[in-house]
Amino acid sequence: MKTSYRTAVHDALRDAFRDDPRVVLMGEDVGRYGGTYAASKGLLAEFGPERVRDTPLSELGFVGIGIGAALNGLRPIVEVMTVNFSLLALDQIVNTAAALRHMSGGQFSVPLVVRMATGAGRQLAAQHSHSLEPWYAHIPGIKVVAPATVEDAYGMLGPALADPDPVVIFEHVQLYNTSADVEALTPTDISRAAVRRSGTDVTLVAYGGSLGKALDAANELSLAGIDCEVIDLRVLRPLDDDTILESVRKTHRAVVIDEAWRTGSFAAEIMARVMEGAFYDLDAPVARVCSAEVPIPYAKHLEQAALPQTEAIVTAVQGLFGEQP
Amino acid sequence: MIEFKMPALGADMDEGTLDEWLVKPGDKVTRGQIVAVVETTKAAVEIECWQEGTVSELIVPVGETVQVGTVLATLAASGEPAEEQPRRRSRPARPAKKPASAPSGPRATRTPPAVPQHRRWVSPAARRLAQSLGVNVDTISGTGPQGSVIISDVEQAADSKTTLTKPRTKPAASDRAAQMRKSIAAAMGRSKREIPHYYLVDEIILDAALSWLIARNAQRSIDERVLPAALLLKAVGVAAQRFGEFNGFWRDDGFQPASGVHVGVGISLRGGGLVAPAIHDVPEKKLGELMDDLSDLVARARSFSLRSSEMSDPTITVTNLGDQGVEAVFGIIYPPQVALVGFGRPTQQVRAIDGGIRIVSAVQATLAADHRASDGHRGALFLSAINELLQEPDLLEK
Amino acid sequence: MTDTKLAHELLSDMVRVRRMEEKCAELYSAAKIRGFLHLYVGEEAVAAGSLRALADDDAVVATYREHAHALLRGIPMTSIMAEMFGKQEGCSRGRGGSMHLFDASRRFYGGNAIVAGGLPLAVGIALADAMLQQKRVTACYFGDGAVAEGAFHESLNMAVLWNLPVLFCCENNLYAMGTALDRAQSQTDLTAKAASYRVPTMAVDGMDVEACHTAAQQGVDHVRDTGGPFFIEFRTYRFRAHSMFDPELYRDKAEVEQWRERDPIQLFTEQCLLDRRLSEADVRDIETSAAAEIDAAVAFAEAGTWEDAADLERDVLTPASAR
Amino acid sequence: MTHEDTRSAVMSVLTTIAPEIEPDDIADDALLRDQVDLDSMDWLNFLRGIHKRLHVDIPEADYASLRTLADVVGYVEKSASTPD
Repeated sequence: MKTSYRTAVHDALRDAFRDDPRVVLMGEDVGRYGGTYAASKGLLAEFGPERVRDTPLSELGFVGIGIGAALNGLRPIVEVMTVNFSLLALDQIVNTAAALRHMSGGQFSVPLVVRMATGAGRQLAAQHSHSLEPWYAHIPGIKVVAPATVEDAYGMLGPALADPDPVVIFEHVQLYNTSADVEALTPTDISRAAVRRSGTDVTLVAYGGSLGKALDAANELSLAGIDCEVIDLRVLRPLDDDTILESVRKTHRAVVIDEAWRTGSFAAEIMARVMEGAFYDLDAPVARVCSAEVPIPYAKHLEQAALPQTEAIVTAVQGLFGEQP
Repeated sequence: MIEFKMPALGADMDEGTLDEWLVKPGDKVTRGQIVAVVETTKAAVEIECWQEGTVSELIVPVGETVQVGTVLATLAASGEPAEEQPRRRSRPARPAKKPASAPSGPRATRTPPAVPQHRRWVSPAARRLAQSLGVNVDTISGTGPQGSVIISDVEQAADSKTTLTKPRTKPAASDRAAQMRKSIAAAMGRSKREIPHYYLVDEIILDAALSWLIARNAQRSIDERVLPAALLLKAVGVAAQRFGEFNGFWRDDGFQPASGVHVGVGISLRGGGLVAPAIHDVPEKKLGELMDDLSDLVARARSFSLRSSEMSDPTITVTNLGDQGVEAVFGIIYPPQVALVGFGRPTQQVRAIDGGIRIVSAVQATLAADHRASDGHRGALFLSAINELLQEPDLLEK
Repeated sequence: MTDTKLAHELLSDMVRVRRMEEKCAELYSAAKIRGFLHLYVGEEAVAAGSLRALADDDAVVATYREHAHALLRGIPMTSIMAEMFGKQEGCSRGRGGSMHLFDASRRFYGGNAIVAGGLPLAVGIALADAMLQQKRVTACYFGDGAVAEGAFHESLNMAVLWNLPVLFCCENNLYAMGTALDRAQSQTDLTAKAASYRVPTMAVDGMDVEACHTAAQQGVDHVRDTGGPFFIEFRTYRFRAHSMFDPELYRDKAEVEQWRERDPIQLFTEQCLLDRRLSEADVRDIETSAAAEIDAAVAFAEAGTWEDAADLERDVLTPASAR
Repeated sequence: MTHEDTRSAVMSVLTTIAPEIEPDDIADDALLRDQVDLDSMDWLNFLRGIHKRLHVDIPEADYASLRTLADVVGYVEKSASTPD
């Protein structure tokens, strides 16, 4: 059965509401409007305004309220419209949610889930399009996940809610309309990376919105005789080094694809870990494909030029091979 | 332009593997300076350069196995201009074994053309694989990005190597023993095929020599004591100086006398095999000096670290199998030398001397000589001369 | 509770806080306590009067000037002192320090060192209580500086919008660090600001412990009765510097002296002696027992142990064993 | 220095000269030359090693008395106990 990413997110929310009365959803226009990306459509009608709470435009306030509610027995899911807006709530996420357990000597945990949209591709320009999830992945005390598939869009919410610590979920805007044949949606995990395509010649490491591009590049490269292994990171924090290193030790080459900017990027982190853990297995320098270092522009051709594209991935992979594939 | 070639370190050496360069382009080389280490079937040998100049180019890279006579490097003789090229400065100069005589400021902007601008690009994985397969990455061409050497290049090289060439890594002990066996076989086979040996024996009474030695050693600490072997060596050396036809080489259908007397000493190696490296200028050395040289040489031979001149320079060989308990040894000449003196085990003998019967210590001295270069008559005189020298050991002291 | 007993307890609470804070200043100078140290000297009446109005299962969210609140909510002085020493016997295992005292068992949600950072948290705690039908109050303390933060406005707005049981306790000591209220606020009547969110408000003399108590009791009653928020502005003053390293360039010594004349402990002691609720002996007893408690706390902290640095990364995420 | 120390020091010198031997295979009372392949140069180096390591200078005249490992160890112990 064809299921869209949007439906998967929606169903995950609905099932979470059904399974656990402590679950509440808070955010801007999650109720009457049905969610900016329509992920919570119909939930207000089914579960009522107590549990599906439209908030004022107070990101700092309602994320902090989510933290307080999580501390005191609820299982809140807080939706922030886009990662750009989440900067208004960054204080509560970093200074409170992530730190509370530690600075209280382990007395309090914050079982909070924060969902937000990330990424570019819809001509939303420089204040709605960025990929700042690496900033969150920098912070100890929270978990950061990026479901890239329909299965994970559904499957990660359950374990995220069950987790005693704050989990931030990044849903790439370009994924909501994607769909896949899925027999049944079931909980997955929020701990391991996944090999989405196995191959022998080079490891492509991607997550979120870049996974599809990496898989497209892998298909294209297979025609040229280069057999790519594609890893979907799924979890940006804590990072599953083992899956990455195991793959690189097999393929001896790696290209990291990250829609965030290159400087100080998550791609850089992956590359560093490959150097640390698999240096002597490398047969070529590790390469990366990131966004151009500009605020994402509005014009379609410029926006596309700024983002990692399949062709750029193909070129980067080919660059790791010399005369022969 | 001077060509520095892979030296022939012995008749049994056909090729050598360059283990290490101890100089780099631009280095000044003085006569006798050790410039490289070459792995032979017998040992890793330090190779001296006998010409002065400035290294222009290292032609044979580390790890490559080349035939004797192959040009390893070129040197510009003093005064001869080296080819101009900006010297790269990014890489720190490798520390020289000896303090560099060059000024410490910026070096002359001279370098040979063949030196690449960066270290060979080899992927970390390829480098590691090459090491485990014994492949020299410097000799294989890279097909990776920017011409780097990658795993598949190493694998290919390893495949062709196993069919074409010998392993280039330092041979393991058992490996080395097998290789040495082969080269001894080649050299001794050639010797027996080519050299018409004749053999002479003489009994040398050692009473004078041994009692002189005991008295000498008794006054000295253990580090200064001298073994009879050193005395025998000195006697052979001095005699060979007088009998030039036993000291030299048979080459190109003719005898070439050697200018100095460099006595090759047969040293058996633990675990099998044998080398006969030279002690230089034996007649000129004091006995103590000779003993030190001998001791040092044995140690180095057994740890496989000999110098090229020691391997290639012997002009005559002494073999001393006395310790093994045999009475006499009839040796095979080490080509292209023309003579080999052997000593057996000193034994107590009853001898009629000056009309009386005495018990003496005697040793069987033998001479194996190349009949193309000398005759039995001269051989007998040569052996007698050794005998006489050993009767007046104090003359051998200085 | 008899007047005498209440008076005794109110004075005792203030004296315990005052003497503990003075001891902290001394220990800071002796380098036993490090980091930032914000003392409550001068403001004791607020915590002593207001916290008394709370029930045991109510929640408290406090600021980085929270030693008094922690102590008067029942966290033993020993574990507070050990925390400031950085010892693992501290109420936050030495991970928090002076600004981050916590106690889950007493629903003390900590010293929060982000100005106004505690307000959304308090509203969220109250939201959970409301949704889970717990008739509990969350008292949220913050200073006048917090009123300038967006979190203040967002929190008040949502607390009223969603009718949540929060007692907002604004400890207005007139300075946000070194910035006087009238240099930071267009409207210096903070109750007026709060009232704009349609929260019932009250302003009270923060140097009068009985007034603080009465006001807080009214506020708590209101919250418990209506399930909605209440806002109290405690007008108080800190006698000491903002933190230990503060030369106080921003206010006149004369101003401080003027406020010191309204020292809440002195005022209340004089009042109680005058109306004979307390005797001189009572006051001496209070001082003596506070001194003993402090001595014991310091000894406990001194004897405390350092956590093994090998455990550095514990308590970042919940260990699998605790899930 | 205990007897065992001396013995192990002597053994250590011996294994330096003849690295192929297994120390456990050396019997104390069997003739050393039957157990280890030592020529006169090795023997001299062995005694030089003992001199260097244990500061015992063995005169040539005493060489003949040193036939077993026990002889050598005993000799060293005796020399060590009598001042030079």
